[in-house]
Amino acid sequence: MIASPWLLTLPVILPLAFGVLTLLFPSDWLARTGRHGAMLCAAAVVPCTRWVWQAGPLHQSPGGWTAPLGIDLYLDGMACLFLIFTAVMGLGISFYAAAYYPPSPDGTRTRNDLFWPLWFVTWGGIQSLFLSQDLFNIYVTLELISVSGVGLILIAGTPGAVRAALQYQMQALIAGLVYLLGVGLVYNAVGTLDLQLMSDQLQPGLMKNTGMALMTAGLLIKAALFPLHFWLPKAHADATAPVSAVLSGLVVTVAFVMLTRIWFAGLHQLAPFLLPKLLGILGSAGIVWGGVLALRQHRLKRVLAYSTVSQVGYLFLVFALTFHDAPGQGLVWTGAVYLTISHGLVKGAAFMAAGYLQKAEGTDQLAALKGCARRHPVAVMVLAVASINLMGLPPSTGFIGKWMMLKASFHTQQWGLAVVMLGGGLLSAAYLFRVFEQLLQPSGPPSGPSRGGEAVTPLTRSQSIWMLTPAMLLALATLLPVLYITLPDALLRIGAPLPFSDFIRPGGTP
Amino acid sequence: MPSSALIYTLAGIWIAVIGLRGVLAEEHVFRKIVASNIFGSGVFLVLVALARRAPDGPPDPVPHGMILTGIVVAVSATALMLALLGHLHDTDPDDREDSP
Amino acid sequence: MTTGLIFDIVLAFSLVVLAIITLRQRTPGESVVQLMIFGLLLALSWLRVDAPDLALTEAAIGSGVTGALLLAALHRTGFGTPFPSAVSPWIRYPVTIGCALLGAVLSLVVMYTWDQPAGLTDPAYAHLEESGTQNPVTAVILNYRGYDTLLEIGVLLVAALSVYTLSGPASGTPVKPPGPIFRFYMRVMTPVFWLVVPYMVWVGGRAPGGAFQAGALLSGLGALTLLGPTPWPLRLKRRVVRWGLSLGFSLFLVTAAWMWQYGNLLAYPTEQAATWILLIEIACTLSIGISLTVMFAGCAGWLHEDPERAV
Amino acid sequence: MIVFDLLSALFICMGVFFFFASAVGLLRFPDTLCRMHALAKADNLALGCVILGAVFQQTDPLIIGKLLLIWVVTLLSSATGGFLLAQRIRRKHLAQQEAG
Amino acid sequence: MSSGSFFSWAALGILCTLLLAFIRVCRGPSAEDRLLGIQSFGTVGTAVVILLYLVEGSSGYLDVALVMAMLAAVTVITFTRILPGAGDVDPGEAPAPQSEPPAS
Repeated sequence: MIASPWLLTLPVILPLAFGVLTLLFPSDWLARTGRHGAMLCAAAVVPCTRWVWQAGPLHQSPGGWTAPLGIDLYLDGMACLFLIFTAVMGLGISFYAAAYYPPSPDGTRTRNDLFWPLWFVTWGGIQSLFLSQDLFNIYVTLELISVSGVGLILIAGTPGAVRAALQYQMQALIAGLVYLLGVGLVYNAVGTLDLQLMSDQLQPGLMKNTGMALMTAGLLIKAALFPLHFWLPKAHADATAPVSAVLSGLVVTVAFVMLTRIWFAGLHQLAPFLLPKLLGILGSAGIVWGGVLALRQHRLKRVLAYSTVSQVGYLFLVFALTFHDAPGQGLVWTGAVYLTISHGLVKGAAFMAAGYLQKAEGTDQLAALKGCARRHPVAVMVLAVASINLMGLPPSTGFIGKWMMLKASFHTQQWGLAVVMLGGGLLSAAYLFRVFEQLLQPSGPPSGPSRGGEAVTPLTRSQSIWMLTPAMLLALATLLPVLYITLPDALLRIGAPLPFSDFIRPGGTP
Repeated sequence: MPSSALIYTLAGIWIAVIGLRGVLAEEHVFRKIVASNIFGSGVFLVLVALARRAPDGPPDPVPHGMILTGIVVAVSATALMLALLGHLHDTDPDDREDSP
Repeated sequence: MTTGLIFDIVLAFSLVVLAIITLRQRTPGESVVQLMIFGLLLALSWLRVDAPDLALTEAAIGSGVTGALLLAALHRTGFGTPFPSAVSPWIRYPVTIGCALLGAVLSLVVMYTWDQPAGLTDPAYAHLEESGTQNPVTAVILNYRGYDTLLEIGVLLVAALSVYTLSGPASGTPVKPPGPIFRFYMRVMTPVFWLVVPYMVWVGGRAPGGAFQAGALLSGLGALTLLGPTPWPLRLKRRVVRWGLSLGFSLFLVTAAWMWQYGNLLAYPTEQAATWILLIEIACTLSIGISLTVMFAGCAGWLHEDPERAV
Repeated sequence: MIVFDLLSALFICMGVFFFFASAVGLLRFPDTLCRMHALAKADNLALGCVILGAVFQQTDPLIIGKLLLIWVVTLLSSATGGFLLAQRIRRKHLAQQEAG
Repeated sequence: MSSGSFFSWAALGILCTLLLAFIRVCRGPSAEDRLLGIQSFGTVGTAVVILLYLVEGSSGYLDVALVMAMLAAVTVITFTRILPGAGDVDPGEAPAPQSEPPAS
């Protein structure tokens, strides 16, 4: 079987092309173009999935030059899983955004219309990143994603959003440069930018290690790990809802996925004890810190944003859990991937629901949302499903992920991490119950279209449907793997760079 | 005897470090922007000088290409931050401190 | 010790000192001035490590365009307003010590591993024949690693769009109509720019130069034009700006996708490589020039004629 | 050829001297306009000397043309820039006189 | 003394005069003085590049000099054209001349 030349590049080129198109089209075409474009972009992932499923991993080199000189794209099970995840999120966000941003009354372009080009470019960048196998290409795509993220935040147009965008851009620039310095050192040590070729060069080497450490530091800033998270909550909470969904649902996962890739391309040989411990401690601190701050917020979107800080902390525990070469290692990785994806899906859904409430009620102040459940039952239900995931309660993927990691922490006898994980679950329960306490009040404040000083235009029926359906579907998607849990797991093991476990197989449980 | 590439590599490292210190330790956004520029220049200088490490023969063109890309990315990021800063100044008179 | 080495030591030392001085200035204006000088000296240093391509870019961007951008932003935020007092020593000293440690570690690492060069010099030169250009740097950015450049032009587009997203009341003092001397300067220099920009693009195929440098020059011309004859506030037609911004990127995108028929994205057939690379260089030049010009206007606050209708 | 080499060396030495003179002027003259005077004359003359010195080393007309273009462009830029700066300084003086 | 070495010495000499001009930039006192320093830096930098060209002999260096010369004016022009002058205390009150007086 010969792969078509566009197989791996189409998922990148198509969103970029739609980015240009939506920049040029007149305003009243945009919602439709956005929806159709999203469907096409998502469809571009289907052939990739088919290929991986039937023929295994695939290398392609855009530019026609193979790895040491050119850039290689590499599609394996993990990349494919994340492509599917991106496509699903992309579909949901696009349909939601098409309903969220109202068409301008006289057909002229407004600032909202810039959402589409920026979002499609972000989409293309994320797909490119998941496929990339080249250290410098990763730098460029990371910058592409951050800069378009800044633009997306700016769509809100408030001074708070501008300030958040400024901070976001500053951290992105610095993180990118730190990462780039690391890439330069690694390149000078091993003479290649390709991840796979780099991991073949087994001898650690001083310069390579230093470069790896710098790259890790850069990615940690991008991933918003605990002491470097300062920019995240403002940016995520002050943006408009579709943008929050993009940033919290998709963009946050990106740096983590890249870190795992680099980890297995040689990072794990470097400082085998110190670095994982450090990441574990920072992750734990993030879980607690994010949770505590989420408890103190008075706005729904702020609560969700701080919850992202907390959940990102969980992901980094994975590095601490695997440094013992214990038999349960693979379990941790599978768990982390499940957790990443489920967090992305539910955080996207939760921000969509929060945006719906904000639009319907004119504010996302918790106090003003009293009794919302009566008026907007579906939105609150989405939030409920999301909460089940965030807390890590049984029928959800979040539970599966956290359970796997918990189990690994027992295996490696890291009781401290186990306590933090359980405590983090309790914390998230606390801050989410605080939200629901308000939402589920039997009676709210006197309802009226304008509250909090903002004039509210009532949502039309079709607008509500188009906004809530994607949110609901994304939230429900996290419950699916309970039925088909072997499917993603089987996909993950194709061309696995990570030692994914075969925990499902009978007798395979360590 | 040290080669000129080594001299510039070391200079680049210290320029980068000075810039990084500026970004982290300063509060004023404009100074941070200037510092991030210096940080970037230092990083680029390190990479270019490292590309010249081999004592004879031409320098390695791959880092040169990387840095060309890096310069353009850095200048666009700088421009974006400056535009944001100016905008904040105009629209939000309460926020003249410029410290986030 | 040769003269060249003395030159290098003096230059490297002044660069480091200049970096420190730049960050110790009292007002934004002073630090911008220092930064421009720093950029100029940096361009000199890049000549000394055999990177004329980068020196060209740095001469254009580092001392020219960046300086103009910073000054344009300063006319809104205040050129001479002193920086507020320093941050608390509890932050300053630990950060300084940490950064110094980092610098020491990096220096030691570099010196320790100095004699083990590794890289792609040989393959890059070995395939130069097939790449359609004689300049190895152009071969890297437009052929071997053209995919990076595609995404990077995307970064530029997105950055310009982000600047364009801002809206608000027009700000800053109006630019006075140009006087006779400045008008004369523009009349002479505009053709010179239009001569040198295509020359840069063309020369990139055989010697240092190419799209990035040409684009930076073009943006210099753009900035001069905005400062000169165009009345203030800048009344660029919104649609024109949008098309202009997307022009380079879409040209690049279409060309890249066209190559699918030859095997892969951006996989130029060897015998036509020179033509395609030239096309893409033109796309990049336009994209960089127009994006940076729009960003210059954004920094100066000239994109804000109509709140809410920024685009 | 030796004549050309000598001429070239002479002109470059003159260039260095004038650069030095202009730098001293820039440093020692009492006010901005005087300094500008030192700069506008000596600096451009010095660059002209250096370029002339370089021209004597060349045979390729394209390169000679490029060298001369550099000089013309510098003269033009420095004249315009100097004029704009001087005008600004003059306005400042006038404003000060009006105020005081 | 070989010609290359002579040019290097000349470049080094000019670099030293650059450092002299730099003192002026640091001292100021007015913004115009600093800008003047920048303009001088542009010219002197161009000269250094030309001398380095004579040392190395690669024609790309001349393009660097050309670009430097072309963009040296951009910053000064930006400065004078859009930054409110220290003399125009309040542009609203002081009737700023609407066009430049003819050069004399």
